[in-house]
Amino acid sequence: MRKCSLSNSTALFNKIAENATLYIPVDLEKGRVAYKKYADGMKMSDALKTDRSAKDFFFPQTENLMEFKTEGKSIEIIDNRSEAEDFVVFGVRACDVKSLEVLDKVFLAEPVDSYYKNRREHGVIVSMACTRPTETCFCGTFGIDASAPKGDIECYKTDDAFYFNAVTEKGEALLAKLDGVTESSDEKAVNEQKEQIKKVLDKLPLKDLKADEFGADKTDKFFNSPEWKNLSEACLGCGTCTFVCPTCQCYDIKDFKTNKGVQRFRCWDSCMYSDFTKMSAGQPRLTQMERFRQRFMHKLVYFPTNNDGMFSCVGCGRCVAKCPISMNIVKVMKTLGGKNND
Amino acid sequence: MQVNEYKPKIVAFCCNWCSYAGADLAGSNRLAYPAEVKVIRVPCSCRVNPMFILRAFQRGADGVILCGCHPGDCHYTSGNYYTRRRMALLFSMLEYLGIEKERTRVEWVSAAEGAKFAATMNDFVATVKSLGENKRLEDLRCKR
Amino acid sequence: MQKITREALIEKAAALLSEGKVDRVLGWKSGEFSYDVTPAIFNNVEEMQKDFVYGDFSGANFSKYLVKETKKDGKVLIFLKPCDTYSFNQLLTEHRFDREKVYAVGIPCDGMIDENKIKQAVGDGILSIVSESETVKVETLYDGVKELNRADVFSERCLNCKSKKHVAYDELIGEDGLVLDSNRFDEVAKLEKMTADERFAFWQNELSRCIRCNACRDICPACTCEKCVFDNPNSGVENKAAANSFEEKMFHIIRAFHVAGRCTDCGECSRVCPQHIPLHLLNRKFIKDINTFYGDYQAGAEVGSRAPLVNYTKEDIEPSEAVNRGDE
Amino acid sequence: MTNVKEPLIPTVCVITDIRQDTPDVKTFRVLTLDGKKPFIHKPGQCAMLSMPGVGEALFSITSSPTNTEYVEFSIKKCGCVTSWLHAAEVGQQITVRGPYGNGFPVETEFKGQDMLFIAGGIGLAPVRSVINYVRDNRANYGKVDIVYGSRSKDDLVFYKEIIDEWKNDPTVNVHLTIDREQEGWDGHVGFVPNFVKEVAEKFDEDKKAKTTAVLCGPPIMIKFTLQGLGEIGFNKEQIYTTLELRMKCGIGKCGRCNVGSKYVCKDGPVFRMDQLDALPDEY
Repeated sequence: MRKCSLSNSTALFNKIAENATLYIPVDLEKGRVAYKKYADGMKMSDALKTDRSAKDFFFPQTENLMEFKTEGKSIEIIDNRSEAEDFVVFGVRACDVKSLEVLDKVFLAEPVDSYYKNRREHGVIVSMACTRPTETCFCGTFGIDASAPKGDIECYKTDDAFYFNAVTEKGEALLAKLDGVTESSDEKAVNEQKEQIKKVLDKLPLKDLKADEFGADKTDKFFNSPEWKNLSEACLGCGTCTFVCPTCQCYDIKDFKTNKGVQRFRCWDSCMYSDFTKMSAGQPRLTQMERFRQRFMHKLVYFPTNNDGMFSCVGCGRCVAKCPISMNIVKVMKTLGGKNND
Repeated sequence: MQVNEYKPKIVAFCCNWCSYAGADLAGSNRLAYPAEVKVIRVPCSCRVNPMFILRAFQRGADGVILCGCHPGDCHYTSGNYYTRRRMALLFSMLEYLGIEKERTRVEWVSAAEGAKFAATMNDFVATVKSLGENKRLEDLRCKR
Repeated sequence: MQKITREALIEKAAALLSEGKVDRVLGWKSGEFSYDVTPAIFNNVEEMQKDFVYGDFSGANFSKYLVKETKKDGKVLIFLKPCDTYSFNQLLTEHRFDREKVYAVGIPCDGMIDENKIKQAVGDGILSIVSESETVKVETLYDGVKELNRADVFSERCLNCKSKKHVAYDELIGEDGLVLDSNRFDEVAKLEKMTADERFAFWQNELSRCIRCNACRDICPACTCEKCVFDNPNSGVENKAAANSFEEKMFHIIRAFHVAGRCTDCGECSRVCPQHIPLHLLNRKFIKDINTFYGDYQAGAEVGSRAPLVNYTKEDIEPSEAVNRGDE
Repeated sequence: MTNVKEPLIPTVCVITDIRQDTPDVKTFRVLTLDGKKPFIHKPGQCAMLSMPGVGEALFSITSSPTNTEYVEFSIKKCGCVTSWLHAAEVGQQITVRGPYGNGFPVETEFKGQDMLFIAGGIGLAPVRSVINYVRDNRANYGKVDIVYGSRSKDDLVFYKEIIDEWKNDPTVNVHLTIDREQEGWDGHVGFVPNFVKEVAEKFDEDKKAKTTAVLCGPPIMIKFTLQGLGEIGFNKEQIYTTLELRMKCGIGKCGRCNVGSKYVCKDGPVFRMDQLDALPDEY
């Protein structure tokens, strides 16, 4: 375990930024928190969560896939992928770390998505244990331990220091480079913090939310539930929940005609949108109820079915905080989950 | 070697009944106005919705000018009155967003005002030229 | 302003339901926490007694739901806060719902609270929020109970409330209020006073956060197009994500323009924005300009009024003067 | 980086032949720029065709894998990409990626079986690939019956091939039908589901038991055909069909073509009826 006193954090960040682009969470105006590219002296936010998740670094809102030049009847494909630069994302919470594992299941499954893989290979995640989880947190429901956030390097921030523990080879390599600004340390402070976190987690209002009722092969149990209608009644069909979600990965591929050619790009898409499944021949999900159901069934049943029981929700609580009508996966689970969740 | 002089791209929406005829007259009277002005004929200035203006900027225009009949002379009686309201609000909004107000303009040019058309265009091109390239309302994808 | 209780509303609904005047109730449903209130349909009094709530977080404007609700059979009871009634009227003016299928009960409102302001003030771990007349008591996980000034956590639109008067209802609970003199254009005026560069930087910063979730559009009572131009693949501008700063601007300019003269300034767009973009400042700019250029106009104040953008006078301001007005 | 194959990046191919099959269906022959087959596929698989700036869409491959020269796509004009393709000329380049999907189990479950092919309208497009595959590997399969119907005689896709080749193949029984009486048509008139029942009812129990049906057409046709086949004693395990949903990636990632936990582009488009029954009714 390595340690770096907080008074030395600027030196630490500068050291990391020497070899790679560093992103740290930063407090912005009006309580907003976002990852920003580190510049000398920048202060890291103590906020629990960034408004948008770490998904953006690996699966950005829009990205160019390729370009085309067309002339007469001929087409030329310009593959302008380039090697990603090395980068470090600092202070990723346990839920967001886990979300990358969920995204990996999709993008790194054969055939591998090279855009995602490229960034995944060049990105190092320095996680951060949550000392002050909030009321909307329910990562424990999905077996995530906020006191052991994983990532490439696990980080604990106490009142006076950062403590680091390398988890992966990539993490070890980065930590080794930081020897000049860190010192060796025992685990006492970290163990104390872990204990303290466990105590706090036990006091969270959503601590009793259970996902046991859901999971692989439960389609029949929930698909035709009459509750979907009431749950989705007020849904606006906007994409807020899907876009703030760290695990939502549906995308659209679109062409943009520039003045000189065609750019094919992909962008986030949302199963909540009415045109998500629309074809010229028809539409399999006609109402918002079906689209709403799709989202939650996917997170709680379909995804686990295809991925050895892994849920595609990490309990980060962003959708709970952001939905314009305050309808969210917690309410869905409580309503459909029956007695277990009352 | 020839110096590459900056030539702004200007889109001029001209109503079919007055301003387009005005442009025609400017042409037949051999009144010069810059070749950077691309005239788009519309049935009435009222046909131009705010999206057209934004799209022109997106596609690389540095200035957009909208020409219609003089208020009161609209071929469709009242089209240009609506245009006037819409564009007053739209231009005011663009200005509010910090986009140079000189990049957009509405002028009333009748079919008899060939000279005014040429003068307007000369003036507008010069104004936009002094502002330089449109940076605030550009779509980089269309620039490369 | 008198405080209206949840019980009074349930009682009213119970009476209307039992008299057969309405078949269901559109109301606010309590959630997991004190603040996550969801719009919901209640079919009977029992459901209401269980989950119905009216309080500091019943901000949602239900008017737009009537478009969908009145396509169903039967009559729906809707509770309207004063600001909601403007949207109600505006939708009626545009023939967007069937008035016959609605029973509207006007209810007083003494301002709604913005949970984000509370979160900002007290930090993480809000366990409960109890509001008293002037103060709000927030119980937190980490710092015990904190007391806040209610006025400090009002949502932006309530701080600048334009009217406590109901402009539409079948029945009113409590006394009606008055149209207020609000300072709602102050923020716009402040922006107008900035230099173009400052304004550009301001909006660039705000709009660049847009994730194009469309929440502003989908909640907006003025956005009731069957197919939005931004969803229409044949429009040439359809887009799912703002690929760059141009598209962010285009979406918000066009959206604001499309509701110009029809926007009642209900403030829902800013309330729901997950990225906290002050979208109301775009709409208010149009409202302010309309008031300045064409005379005061409040959308939704009366049914059937002619919106400023489908109207004109021969003496209207020229666009060139309009943009120069800021220089004076 | 750039030498890693990216599944979303297509290859440029060229349309070498366009055949007008019906008033709204054209068949496109596609080759790589150096005149080769763009890929090796299985019957029932699909590929993504696109014209940059117009869009990308998934089409079933109509030619048989046994055709070593080219691949063909039969495309009905109904949307944006298809309309553009219908306006295209020979020599036009397009981009192709694929093949995608599972295809029909022609080398496993189908082997040794009597085959009953049932198609309606453009639904013959994916089935044609299997039919020709079966005909080219005749020894591996039992008897073959083809029941095909369309709105009118003019709407029968591959009419020339059906008449010139399939009808002349003594090992294949072709049963054609059209929805309404028409001048110049002396064949069967009526809807496909009823016609299938008529044809298959004549099968003896033994043949019914060893027949596998391949079904493709509009949803309403599939629904009633299934009902009919059920009534005359077919099991769901004997019937295969192929689905169509909106797709963008073709590789099970973009998230829109799933029915329950299955992705049509990856786990489908071919499903056995009993498998399909186990999925939520959302297709």
